[in-house]
Amino acid sequence: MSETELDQEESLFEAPPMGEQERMVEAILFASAEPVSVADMEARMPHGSDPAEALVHLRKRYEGRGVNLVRVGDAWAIRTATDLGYLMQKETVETRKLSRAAIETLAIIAYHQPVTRAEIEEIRGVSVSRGTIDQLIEMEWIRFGRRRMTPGRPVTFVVTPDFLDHFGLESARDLPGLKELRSAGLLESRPPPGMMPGPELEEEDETGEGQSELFED
Amino acid sequence: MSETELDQEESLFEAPPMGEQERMVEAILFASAEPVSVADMEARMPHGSDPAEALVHLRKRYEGRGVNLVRVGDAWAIRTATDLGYLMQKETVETRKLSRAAIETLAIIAYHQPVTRAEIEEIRGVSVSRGTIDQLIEMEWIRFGRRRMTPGRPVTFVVTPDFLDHFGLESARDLPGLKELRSAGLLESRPPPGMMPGPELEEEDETGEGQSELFED
Amino acid sequence: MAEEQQDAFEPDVMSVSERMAAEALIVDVDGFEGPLDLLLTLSRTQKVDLRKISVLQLAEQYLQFVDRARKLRLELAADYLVMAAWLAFLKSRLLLPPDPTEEGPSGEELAAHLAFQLERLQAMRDSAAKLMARDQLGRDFFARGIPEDVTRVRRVTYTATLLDLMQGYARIRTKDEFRPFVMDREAILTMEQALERMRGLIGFAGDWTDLTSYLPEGWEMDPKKRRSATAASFAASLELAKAGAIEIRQGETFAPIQIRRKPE
Repeated sequence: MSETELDQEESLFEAPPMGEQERMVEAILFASAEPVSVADMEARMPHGSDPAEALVHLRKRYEGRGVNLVRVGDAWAIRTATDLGYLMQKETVETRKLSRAAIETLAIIAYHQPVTRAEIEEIRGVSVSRGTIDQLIEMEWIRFGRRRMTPGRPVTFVVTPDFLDHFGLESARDLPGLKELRSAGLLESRPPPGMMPGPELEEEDETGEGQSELFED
Repeated sequence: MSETELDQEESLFEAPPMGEQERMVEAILFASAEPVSVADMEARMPHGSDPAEALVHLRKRYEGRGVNLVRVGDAWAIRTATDLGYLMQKETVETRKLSRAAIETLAIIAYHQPVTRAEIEEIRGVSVSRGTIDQLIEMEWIRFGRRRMTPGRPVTFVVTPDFLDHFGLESARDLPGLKELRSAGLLESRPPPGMMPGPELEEEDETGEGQSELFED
Repeated sequence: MAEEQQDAFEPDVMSVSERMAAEALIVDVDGFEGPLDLLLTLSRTQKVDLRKISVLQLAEQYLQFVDRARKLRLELAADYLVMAAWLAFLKSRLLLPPDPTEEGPSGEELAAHLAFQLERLQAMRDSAAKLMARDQLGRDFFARGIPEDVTRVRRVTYTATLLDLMQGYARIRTKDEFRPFVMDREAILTMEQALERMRGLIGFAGDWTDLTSYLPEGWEMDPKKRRSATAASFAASLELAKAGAIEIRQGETFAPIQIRRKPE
């Protein structure tokens, strides 16, 4: 179309008032399945419309509202205000009992902290799956402690304040010892002949430092 | 929940200011292509929120704009203003062309609901093909209502919120000309005097309570 | 339409428009949705309020139509004929004075109901048209084009009690196959142990010495122990080399690995 023709058309069809154009842009952006470019809007709106200007007004109108006008590449779209994203989620909470493997691992960490994965495996007598450790970390019941100053510098695990909170303990030291477990009937049988394994015996020194580590950071 | 409990909870959790609630309702409605019920909004908003009130404010805000807040049954939706439909040719969805029989059946269900198949046939004077009912159910414009408590316990049909949404009706009470039809007695199901040709009427008149039933469940 | 069938109409004196209307009805017979639809169409020719319609006249028109249609050997569905029979009955009732001994509804009652049925059908057709003329979703007004669906987040929280924890610990500690974990190291030399051992010994090894000579006494006899001790000692020697305490060399592939204290 030549320029003179355009001019003629413009004089023939007067562009709608800006307020109307704003309404149009609003409706187009709302109903479109994709962000819409200014050129696209212009093609759809009555001749002589200025969607770019209408967008400026509309954008201002949506400032601070529940939805905002956002630019996506060279196109525009209406989107939920970022601070309200949580409304688009429906959370269902399901409570499940911790698996036996996880409880045992957790218990070992609580009684022996700081403890390496290899040590946990040694105590449990079976390997500890990564998932179990990850799950406990995700629950924020355990976290990484200091690395052992031994070859390979293995990471250690310690329990967290969240853990103490959940189990109603002031500190991991409040966990009942083996003797108490036994007298409470939780530890039925005989002590293994010859020796009494447990944190008291072999990690006496480390336990002290482990406990303090809990509250250092 | 008892009232005292509610009061207690309300004092525990302060509801967000109304302006914020309006933003939330705005975001929720913009995000959904389907109407959202007030109960659904309430469940998603912070405790103590009053979406019904926020809706009143929001509806006013969108008056005369390119998109409007519309009521669909007991739910709400944002829809483009009807005068701007011409801008949305790209978004127009070709609905399956309905046969005359389907359109008439739909109208009869809407105006006479809950209505049994026998009643539809009595009004149209011909049997209703299964395909017609199936098509309307598939389009989710009609659904099964309660069974009639009459011999044979026939199923009834009622229109759905989708139907209201599609035709821009707040409720089935807003069907065009409903009042006139009722006052002219044309929505009554008059039993034929003695023998009449055509499908036999087997049910009692329940039309009166019919329209209200739509909002019960 | 065949010539001879057309002849059937010839004896009747009909205006052109009447004949066209009649033909239209006959041609469209399959287009009618049943007798009631046909009656409604016929009643329109009376151009009066459906409530004031002359049912008698309507019945006559219907019967004429059916008659003509049959003359044309047009197959008429049974319900058209049932309606014809009923209308004939209605006609007789309307024409004859009411018989007080006869049971059942009067002709007027039957006629009124037919008028009601026609009016109701017409009303539903008008309503259907009004409904379809409304602004429709997806045609005249539109829903959100980019809906942001509500994502359902299922959060699983795990829980355990202190009792679970203690029972778990007790369970491990009282396992039948339980052996204290220090004793577990019977056939295993840990790297820490090897390291400790080598740290003590390395001071005395000024010259190149086979790594195998660092294995603890007795460990080289048992294959299981030898494997563990060799691996541990090798790892420990790497650790020591890294720390700059020793040097390592190997003459060729598979040749003995030798270490010595790093000269100061």
